Amino acid sequence: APPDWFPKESKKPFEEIVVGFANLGPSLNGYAAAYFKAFNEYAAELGVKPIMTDAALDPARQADQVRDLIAQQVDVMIVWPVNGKAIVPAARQVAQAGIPLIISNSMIDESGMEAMTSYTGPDDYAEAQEAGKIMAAALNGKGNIVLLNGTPGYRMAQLRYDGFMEVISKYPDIKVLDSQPADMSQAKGQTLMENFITRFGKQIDGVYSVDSGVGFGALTAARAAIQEGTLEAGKIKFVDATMYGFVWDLIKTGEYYGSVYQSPEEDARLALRSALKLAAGEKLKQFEYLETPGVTKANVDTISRPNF
Amino acid sequence: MSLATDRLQPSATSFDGLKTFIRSNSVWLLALALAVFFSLQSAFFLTPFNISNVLTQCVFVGLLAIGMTPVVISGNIDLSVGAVVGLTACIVVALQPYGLGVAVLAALAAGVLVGLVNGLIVEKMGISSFIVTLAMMSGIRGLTFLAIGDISLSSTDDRLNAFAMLAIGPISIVVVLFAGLAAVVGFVLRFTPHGRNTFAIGGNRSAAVDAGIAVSRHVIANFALCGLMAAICGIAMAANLGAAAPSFGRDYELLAITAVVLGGTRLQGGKGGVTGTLGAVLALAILRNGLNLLRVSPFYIPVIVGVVLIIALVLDRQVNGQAMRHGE
Amino acid sequence: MLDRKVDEDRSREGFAAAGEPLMRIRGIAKAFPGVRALAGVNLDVFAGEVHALCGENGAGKSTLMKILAGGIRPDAGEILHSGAAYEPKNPRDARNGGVVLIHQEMSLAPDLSVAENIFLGSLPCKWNGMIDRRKLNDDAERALKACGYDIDPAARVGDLPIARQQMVEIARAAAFPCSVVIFDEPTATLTEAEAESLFRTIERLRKNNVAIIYISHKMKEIFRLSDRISVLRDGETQATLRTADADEAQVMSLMIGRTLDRRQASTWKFAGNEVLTVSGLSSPGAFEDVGFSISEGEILGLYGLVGAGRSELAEAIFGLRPASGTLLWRGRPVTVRHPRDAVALGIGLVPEDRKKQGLVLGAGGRENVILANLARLSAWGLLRRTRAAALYSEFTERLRLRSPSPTTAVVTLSGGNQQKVVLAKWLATDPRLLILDEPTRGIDVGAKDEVYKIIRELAANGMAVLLISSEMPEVLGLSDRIVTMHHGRLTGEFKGGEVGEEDLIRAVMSTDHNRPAKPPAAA
Amino acid sequence: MPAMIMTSGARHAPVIAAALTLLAAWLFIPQLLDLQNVNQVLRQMAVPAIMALGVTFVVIAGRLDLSVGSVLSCSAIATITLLNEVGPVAAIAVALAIGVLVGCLNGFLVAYLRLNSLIATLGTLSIVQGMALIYTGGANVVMSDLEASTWFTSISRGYVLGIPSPVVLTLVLAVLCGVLLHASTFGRKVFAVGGNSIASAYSSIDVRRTLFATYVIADGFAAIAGVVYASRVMTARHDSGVGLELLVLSAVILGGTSLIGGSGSVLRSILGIVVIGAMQSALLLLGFPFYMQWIAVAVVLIAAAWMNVISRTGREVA
Ligand SMILES: Nc1ncnc2c1ncn2[C@@H]1O[C@H](COP(=O)(O)OP(=O)(O)OP(=O)(O)O)[C@@H](O)[C@H]1O
Ligand SMILES: Nc1ncnc2c1ncn2[C@@H]1O[C@H](COP(=O)(O)OP(=O)(O)OP(=O)(O)O)[C@@H](O)[C@H]1O
Ligand SMILES: O[C@@H]1[C@@H](O)[C@H](O)OC[C@H]1O
Ligand SMILES: [Mg+2]
Ligand SMILES: [Mg+2]
Repeated sequence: APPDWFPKESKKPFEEIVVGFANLGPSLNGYAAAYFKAFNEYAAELGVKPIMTDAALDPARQADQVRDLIAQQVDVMIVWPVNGKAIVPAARQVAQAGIPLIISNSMIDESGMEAMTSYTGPDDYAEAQEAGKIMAAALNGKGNIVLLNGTPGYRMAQLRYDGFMEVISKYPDIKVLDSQPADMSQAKGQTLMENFITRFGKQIDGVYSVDSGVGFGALTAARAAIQEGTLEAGKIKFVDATMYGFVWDLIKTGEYYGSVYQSPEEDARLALRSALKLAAGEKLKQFEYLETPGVTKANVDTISRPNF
Repeated sequence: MSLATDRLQPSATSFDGLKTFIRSNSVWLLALALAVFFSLQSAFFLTPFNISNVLTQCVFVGLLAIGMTPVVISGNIDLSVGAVVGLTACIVVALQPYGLGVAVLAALAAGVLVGLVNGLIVEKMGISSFIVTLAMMSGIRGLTFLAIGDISLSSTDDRLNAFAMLAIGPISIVVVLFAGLAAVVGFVLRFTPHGRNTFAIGGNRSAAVDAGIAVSRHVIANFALCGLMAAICGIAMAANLGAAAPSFGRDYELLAITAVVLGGTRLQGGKGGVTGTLGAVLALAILRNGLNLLRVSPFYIPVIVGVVLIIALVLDRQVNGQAMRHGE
Repeated sequence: MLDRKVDEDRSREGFAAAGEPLMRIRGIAKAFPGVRALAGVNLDVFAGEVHALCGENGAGKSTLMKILAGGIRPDAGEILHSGAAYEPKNPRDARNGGVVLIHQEMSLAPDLSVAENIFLGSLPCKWNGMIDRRKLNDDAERALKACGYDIDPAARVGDLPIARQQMVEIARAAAFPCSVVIFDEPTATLTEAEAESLFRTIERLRKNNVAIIYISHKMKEIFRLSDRISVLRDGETQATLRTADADEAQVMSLMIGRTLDRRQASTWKFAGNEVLTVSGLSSPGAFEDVGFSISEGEILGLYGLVGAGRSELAEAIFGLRPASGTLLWRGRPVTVRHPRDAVALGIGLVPEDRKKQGLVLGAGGRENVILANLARLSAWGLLRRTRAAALYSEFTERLRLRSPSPTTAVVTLSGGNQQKVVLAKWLATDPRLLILDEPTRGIDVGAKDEVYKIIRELAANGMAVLLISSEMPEVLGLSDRIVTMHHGRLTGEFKGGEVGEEDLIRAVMSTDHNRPAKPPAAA
Repeated sequence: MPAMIMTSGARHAPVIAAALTLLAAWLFIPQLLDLQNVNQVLRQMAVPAIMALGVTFVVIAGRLDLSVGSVLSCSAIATITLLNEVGPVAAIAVALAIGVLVGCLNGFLVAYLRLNSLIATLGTLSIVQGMALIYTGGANVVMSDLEASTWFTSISRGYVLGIPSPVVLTLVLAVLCGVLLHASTFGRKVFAVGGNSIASAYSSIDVRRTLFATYVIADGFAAIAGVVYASRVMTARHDSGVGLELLVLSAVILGGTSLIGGSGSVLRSILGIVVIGAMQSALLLLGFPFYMQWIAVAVVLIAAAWMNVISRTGREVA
């Protein structure tokens, strides 16, 4: 039976709706993996069978896969773009085929916005602003920070940088020592941080990472340096823009300063639910944002621990 | 053919004929088998839209693989093509403000230039092409990122994307262009001195040198051609996606080489051709498309593709394999 | 009967080196790192003469010819061709200058057609840049016909048997207008009948006033063909003789700098026990129902024409090729599935193609010698280095190997010295049965004699030797017993010393000579 | 004589290049040779170094192994997931078994089925990584107790006699490999097979078994590297090792091991890794954008290969 939020007057019976999902691939990071797991579980729970494709982070392949889904005449399509700009022509083809389109998690470029029916997911810019505020508060508006950014070319990385810098640039006493791409990879975060420590040593007061995966890599590097006496314990404030479970633990203990809550389960469920509604013919808001509150030791207990 | 009678036997049995056919077209048979299988499994497979889809999906890897074929036949390899795709895609988009013509020409020139540099280093410095192009792959990628940054570029000139979206009936213009280029390269390999010399160089380089063939020139020309095809791929990708990023074409070199080898071109050189490469590109595209239509979980696709790759290699060894030396 | 023919051909007896030479070579020198290959060679070659070039392995013959053909540039010296300075920068230059080299090592592209190979480097084109296939095939057909070869110009070269490939190589000489043709050991892989047709080709070229330089280690050919003989030793010209005035002994002593002791070693044999008995041995497509036995101290010659299947038989005995049938080793049945099994029994094989099968060319001599002896040189899996070094010096000294050092890459050694490295490798395994497949192919008379001496000595010490050879004198001169093979079957058995050349030839030829015996090995 | 000196000089090109790179870098960036930074670089490079040890065998035998990166991922995933359940010893045993198993598969494909090693190992790369993807669903596997410090965590984070423990481990393994490759009869076989596999077979060497063994070694070492990785990073994913195969191959080439096979050494491969590590560190310390490393790797790779060519021609051809 259809869930109660499903429109009573649907264009198509609930059971017959085919959802196509062209995703960028779980290879992106732990968040994406948790998202897909949740998505599949939710689909099973609802009794719908989505057609999933994995672009393995290749924009050209993703465009091909979107066309594969058009060929299968899906009723509604979700796309998590590898590249917000490169998805535009394929998105237009989706629109031409009369298929409603949801862009999930990572925005499509402005130029393709008319092809998109609705966006669901985080507001990356706002999230980064939130992280910026946390960092500014952690440093009392004064100090040196290093930035560990996301995958080069991935739109989210840019937004997470711009939003953060918008806030930080209001504090003339906060200086950015350097910024390097950590590829959304923990190992890379660790390696880069080790080099930052050698280069800047005790100058570093704060580390902003694109998400907890990268941030935890940086923390691991700092721990080793603390053990060796190169750094003082507790001096560096670690902040990132998407909280993973293990960082939730560390915020509780105080070793990690703060992060931003963003739930892959909510993200996935929102996308699927919105897709089904669209297929039924319901009108949606153009932007359906997730709640992304900032998290520090002060409020960590009010937020449930992410399980990824 | 025997020790004493070298004339081709006209009275070859029909079984021999079949065998020869299978031998030179094994990968086409694989493509055919896959197509039959998937059309039985999915009603969508043989729809015009999907057929045109599969053909379109051949184009990018196909362009690279066609360009790579002469390079491999001459006994070399080019690992830098994926990076060239990223570079030229960025060039053709970034230079649009100077006019589309300028942008396209600059991208083509950049591809040829990289090819020439590859060829020159290989020939004049005597370094193995695997190493040279491995280095170039890393270097070009680095340069592109350094020049463009961690961003993607939107195509501002709509003509580029509009061209890519043109179609003749259900067949995309890009496919037609690709088919034309493949025919030209195939023709050059088979019917021109450059093509035959390419085979000679890969088959026995010192023989080619001794015969007075200007070996270096042919090798460099093949690298340049390969770079040109990679540039065309980069332009086509930027056109098709209406955007460009330095990361475009990542791992495509491996996909292209896989297609070349599956197509029956010998990695040591001297043997092969465009027809086989085309068949392999098609077979791989059908496989991916079909698995998709069958709703196979994306998690399983790398495993299936890997297994099919190995099975195809094993089968090729069975039909085409060198007489194996016992004990070796 | 061959000899009579030679006499008839002596119409050119009066060849006189008069007038201007077509090619004048003066003071040509060439050094490779560590080796002085040529140390000032002088040579005059006249139009219309066959000029034989003799010399030990490594004397510098091939190097000199490669210089003439544009493959290598000399360090010093000058060459005049028709009175003008001749400095080819590459083989194309040389060919344009009318100089064609038929290589010692096969120089063909296996995946191209016969015609394409003949005209490699100068394929005929149509106005539109396409190859003119018809002209190509017609011209090739003509060149092949001119040499008397019946080969399909459209056949893929890699599909041809090795001897036919050599013919394709030779046909190149007839395909181009040329003034100088160089043959570097062209008959090494040809049967005598095939060699005959080569000689006719050479005769035709000579009549067309072409200068021919002919390199060979086969004295008989040299005296049969040439007008003059030049001898090279250690990269220098020793002498140029008129063939009519010279004899073999003279040429040989010029080559090696001493007179050869050609006395036969003692022919006394003790009647040993049977070492290996082969019966009903078959390998589809190669040989069928082969049976023979060989005893301690015996040299068993296995004679046949190229393609008879002798190498395949050797490979089967050595575990390199699957075969059915029985092998008895000292009376006990054994199975040999891998060369390891063969070596464990005490069998060694010196293969016919030393570069492909015999040597790791990039490695040093010592490295090569230890390869078949690793099991014995191992202590707890580690290589016993001093033992290895000792083994190497013992056997290479015995064979008088000339190599700058134990680690010098064998690729830089001359053919004869390379062959000695292979021999050393197998002698070091202390085999009870040594199979020698064409052990003297491409090696000079001096080295040949040494090898013969070694073979006799080994047999005298009780080793059984299976000698596979296409050279009749070799088989006749060395073997205690001879079996002949034709089309994969044994066709006769003869006692050494009681058999003549005609008997052997009869045994390896038959009327169905042209019947296909087996599919060629894929290249 | 001068030619001889130049020749032997060129033969040691990688060593000289390493020394020069370090010297130059140190002149500009004094911190580079700070004990702490040296320790750090060495610690970081231990994982690729251990992989390079194994890959050297395959390359000397004239083949390639592109699957080592995915073996590392699998091994690290196995180590971390099993650590909590069955303890470190059993976890490591399973991880190593995975490496050996993949090595057997590769060895079977390349040695016994005689498939082209580049494409065949590309196939196994895809299969192994895909299996890891299926197993983890793409998620990070994370060590349950991130703050624990046990002997397992000290594999990569501890010290032995003041030297970082992964460096000690790498050195021990390098000595082992050095002995195996340069002093054992097996090593001679590996070189012979790479130099001329047909002649090796005629010399009674079991070519197939030798080749097979090189893959077991390469993938076994990749699995060891995976354990070290797990201990160092404490989390892993199906694609943790992506890209390492080419980094490691670059290091091996940089060390002067010829891709044609038949030549090379363990020491040189380690040097190749050190050069790359030092270079990366130097560029980062100088504040260059990350991509500069890619360009630098390209330049160094071609330069090293060229020196190698010069040294080879110096020995053989004019
Ligand atoms: N490319 C090379 N590098 C180093 N040394 C070489 C090279 N080519 C030839 N040599 C050396 O030069 C000398 C002359 O060799 P060359 O091949 O000319 O002898 P050859 O007279 O043709 O002998 P053979 O009768 O065995 O063919 C030998 O010592 C050989 O080892
Ligand atoms: N088509 C071919 N291409 C390459 N090599 C070939 C071809 N045919 C034969 N050969 C090689 O030529 C050599 C001689 O042929 P084969 O082994 O058939 O006869 P054989 O009785 O051993 O003769 P011989 O010992 O006199 O050469 C062998 O090494 C064989 O592998
Ligand atoms: O929004 C997501 C981010 O928060 C996560 O960490 O990585 C993937 C992103 O798309
Ligand atoms: Mg010679
Ligand atoms: Mg033979």
